[in-house]
Amino acid sequence: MTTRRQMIFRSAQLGAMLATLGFLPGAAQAQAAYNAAAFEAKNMAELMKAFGASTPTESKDVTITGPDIAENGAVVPIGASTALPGAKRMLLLVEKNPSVLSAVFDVSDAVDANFSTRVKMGQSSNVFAVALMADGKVLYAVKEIKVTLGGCGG
Amino acid sequence: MYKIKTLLSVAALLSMAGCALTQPGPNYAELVKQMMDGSFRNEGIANTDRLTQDQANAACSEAQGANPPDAVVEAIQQAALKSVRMPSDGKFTGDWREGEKLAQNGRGMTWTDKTALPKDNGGNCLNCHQVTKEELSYGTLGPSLYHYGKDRGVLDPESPEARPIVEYTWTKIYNAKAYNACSGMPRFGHAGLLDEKQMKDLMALLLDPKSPVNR
Amino acid sequence: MSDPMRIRAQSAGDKATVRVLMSHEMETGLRKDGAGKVIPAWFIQEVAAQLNGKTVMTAQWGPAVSKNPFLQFSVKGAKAGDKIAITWTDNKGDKRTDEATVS
Amino acid sequence: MLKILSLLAMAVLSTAALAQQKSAADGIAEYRAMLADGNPAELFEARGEDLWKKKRGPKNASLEQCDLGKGPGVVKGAFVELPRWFADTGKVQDLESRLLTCMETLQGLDAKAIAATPFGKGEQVGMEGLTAWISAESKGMRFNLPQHHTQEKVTYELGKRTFFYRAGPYDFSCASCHAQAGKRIRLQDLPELTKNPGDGVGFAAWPAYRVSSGEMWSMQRRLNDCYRQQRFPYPGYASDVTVALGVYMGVNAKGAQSVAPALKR
Repeated sequence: MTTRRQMIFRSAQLGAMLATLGFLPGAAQAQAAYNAAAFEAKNMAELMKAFGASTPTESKDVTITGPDIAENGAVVPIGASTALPGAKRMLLLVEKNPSVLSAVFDVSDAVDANFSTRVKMGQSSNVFAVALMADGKVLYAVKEIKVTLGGCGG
Repeated sequence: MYKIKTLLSVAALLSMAGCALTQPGPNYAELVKQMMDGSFRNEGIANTDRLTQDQANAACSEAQGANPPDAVVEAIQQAALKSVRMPSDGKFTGDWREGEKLAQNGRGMTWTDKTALPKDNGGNCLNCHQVTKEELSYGTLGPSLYHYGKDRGVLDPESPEARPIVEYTWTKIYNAKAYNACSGMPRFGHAGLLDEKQMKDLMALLLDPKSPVNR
Repeated sequence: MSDPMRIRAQSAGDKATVRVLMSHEMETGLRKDGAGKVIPAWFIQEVAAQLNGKTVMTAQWGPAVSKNPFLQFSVKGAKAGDKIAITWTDNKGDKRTDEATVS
Repeated sequence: MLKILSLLAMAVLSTAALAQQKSAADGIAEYRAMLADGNPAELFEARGEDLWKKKRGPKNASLEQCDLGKGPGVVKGAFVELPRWFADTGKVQDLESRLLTCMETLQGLDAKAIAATPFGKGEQVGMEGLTAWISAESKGMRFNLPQHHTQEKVTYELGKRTFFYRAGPYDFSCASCHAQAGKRIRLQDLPELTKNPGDGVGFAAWPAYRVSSGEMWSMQRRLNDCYRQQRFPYPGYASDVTVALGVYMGVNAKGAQSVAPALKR
C-alpha cells in the first residue's frame, strides 16, 4: 500500500529526475537528436536532491506492464502505454539502474502510445512508465519488479 | 576413439562367442573408463585425475541410484567416519554471519575458478537446501535446514547437552558419507573444500540460536 | 556486418502489431572482460519505423535495453500488404534497415 | 483484490513461507510467459539457414548435401532422431559431431580445429546458428531415436553409466541433479533425465537462447557447462562422452515434443 506521503515524495523525486534528464516541458529539444545527457544521468541521490520544476502525477490512465518477478535481470519485459489523447512521448525508467532512463518513444498520429521492450535491471527496483503530454502534463505509473539475478554483472 | 573402437569390436566378438561360452556382454566398466579418458582434458584447476573414483564413488556409480550391497555400504560409512577430524581446539561453532555468506556462495572448484583453495570456495548450501525463511532462492535436492538447531532443541551449541547433535552435524559436513554411503552431499572436510574455520561458521549458521536459521 | 532483424507485422482490425527482434550486443560500457579491462559501450541509440516509406515512430534507447533487443508497437491504419521498415543506428554509427510486409 | 487473495492464501496455508514460495513460482511462470513471444533464437535460426546454404571452405560447397540421418539434404525431422549411427563414419554421432563430419567432407573445413574452438568464437558462432536452425526445422515433432544398430544400443548403455558416474571434488554425477522428479537447484527446476521428463523439457529444450548471457547454447554447450558445474575436467566438443549422454537422454525422451530452440534463463 502506498501512503500519500510516499506518493508526494515519489512525485518530487521523479520530477527531479525528469528535470535533470531534460524531458520536462520547458526543456524542449530537437526531436531527432540523441539526448546523451539524459541517458548518462547516473546518480539517483543527486537527482533526488534537486527538487525540480513541475511535479509529475501518478495516473491511472498510464500503464506500466512487466512481471512481478524477473528470473533474470538481463532481460526484463516491460511496456508503457496510455489511452489518453495527446501523449507526445513515452518513457521507460528503471529507478535503481546506473542510468535511470532506458528508452524514449516518440508518439505520432500513426502509432498507439503503447510500446514494449526488454531491459536490463541490476537489482530489484521500481520501474516507471512516463507519458509526456502535449498540454505539458507529466503522468506516470510505477511498478516494483523483483529481480532474482541481476543483469548488469561482469 | 581408436581404442574405444577396438574395445567395442573385441566386446562384440566376445558377446557373439558368448552364446556358447556364456560370457557376459561388453565390458562396460572398461569401456566407460576408456571413453572418459579419451573425452576429457585438463582445463584450469580441473585436471583429468578428477575422473579417478575412490571406493565410495565407484560403488555408488555402479549402483545407479540404488544402494550398493550392505557390506559395501557398511565399509564406505566406516571409512568415512574414520576420516573425520574434530575441530583442533574443541570448539565447534564460529560466526553465523560468515556462515550465511558461505551458504549463499555457490562458487568453487570449477575449471573457471582460479584456485582450489578453501578461501575461494563457497559452501553451495542454498543450491540444495532451504536455509532461512527470507531467502526464497533455494534448491530442494537436500532437506530444508530451516530451524535445524531449534528443532533439535539446541540452546547452546557449545554445551555438553548439545554435544551429540553438534558432533553429528560436524561429521555430516566433514564427510556426509559417514551416515549415508551414497549421500549426494560433497565431503567438505574430507575433500579439503572448506577449512576448519569455514566449517565452524556453517555450524554456527545451523546451530546458533541467534542465526536466521533458528529464528 | 550485422545480422538481419526479424520483423513480424500482423494486422488486426484497423491497425497492425509490429514485433521486432534485432541482433545487437547492447554492451553497457560498465562490464569488464576476463582481464579486467572495461568492455566499451556499444548499443543501439536510435530506432525508426516507417510505414510505406513514411516515418511513423522514432525512439531513443540507452544501453539498458537488453542484448538482442525486442520491440513491440502498433501502427494505425496499416493493412495487409503494407510495408513496414525498421532502421536502427548504434553509438558507433552503424546502421541497419530491414523491411517486412504486413500480413 | 489480488492482495486480498494472497493474504487469504497466507492465512489458509500453514506457513507464510510456503505462500511466499508459491507466489515466487507463479511470478516466474508469468515472467517466462511474457518472454515466450519473441525468442531471440529466431535471429540465430536465420543465420544458420544462410550458413547451411552458403558455399564456403576449400571445396567451396554448401552443406545442402549433408546427411543428418534421413538422407542427403533432409533437415526436417532429422533433429528428433539424433544422435544415431552413421554407416559412412561407422560411429554414433550427435547433431554437432555430424555437422563436423559434413563440414570436413563436403566443405573441406578442419573439423578438429572447429572442435577445439571455444564456444561463441569463430566457427563455433556458425555452429550456434546451424544447430538453432536445424532444431527449429523439427519443432513440434516428437523424439524418436533409433536403437537398431548394436552400436546405438551399446552407446545407450555407455551413456547410462556415464550419467551415473560420480567423481571429482564434489562427488557429483549427472544423476546428482537429474535423477529425481520435481527438484530444484536454487530456483531452477531440474528435469528428470532418466526417463521422459515431458514435452519441451530437458533434452527436448536444447538448443536454447539463454537470457542470462544473451547466447545461443547448443546441447554440446549445455553439457559442457553441466560438467563444469559438476566440477569435472573439460569434455571435448563432440567427444564420445557427450554423444553417449545424448543417446541416453534422447532415447529416454522418446515421445517428448521438441520445443527447440527454446528460451532459457
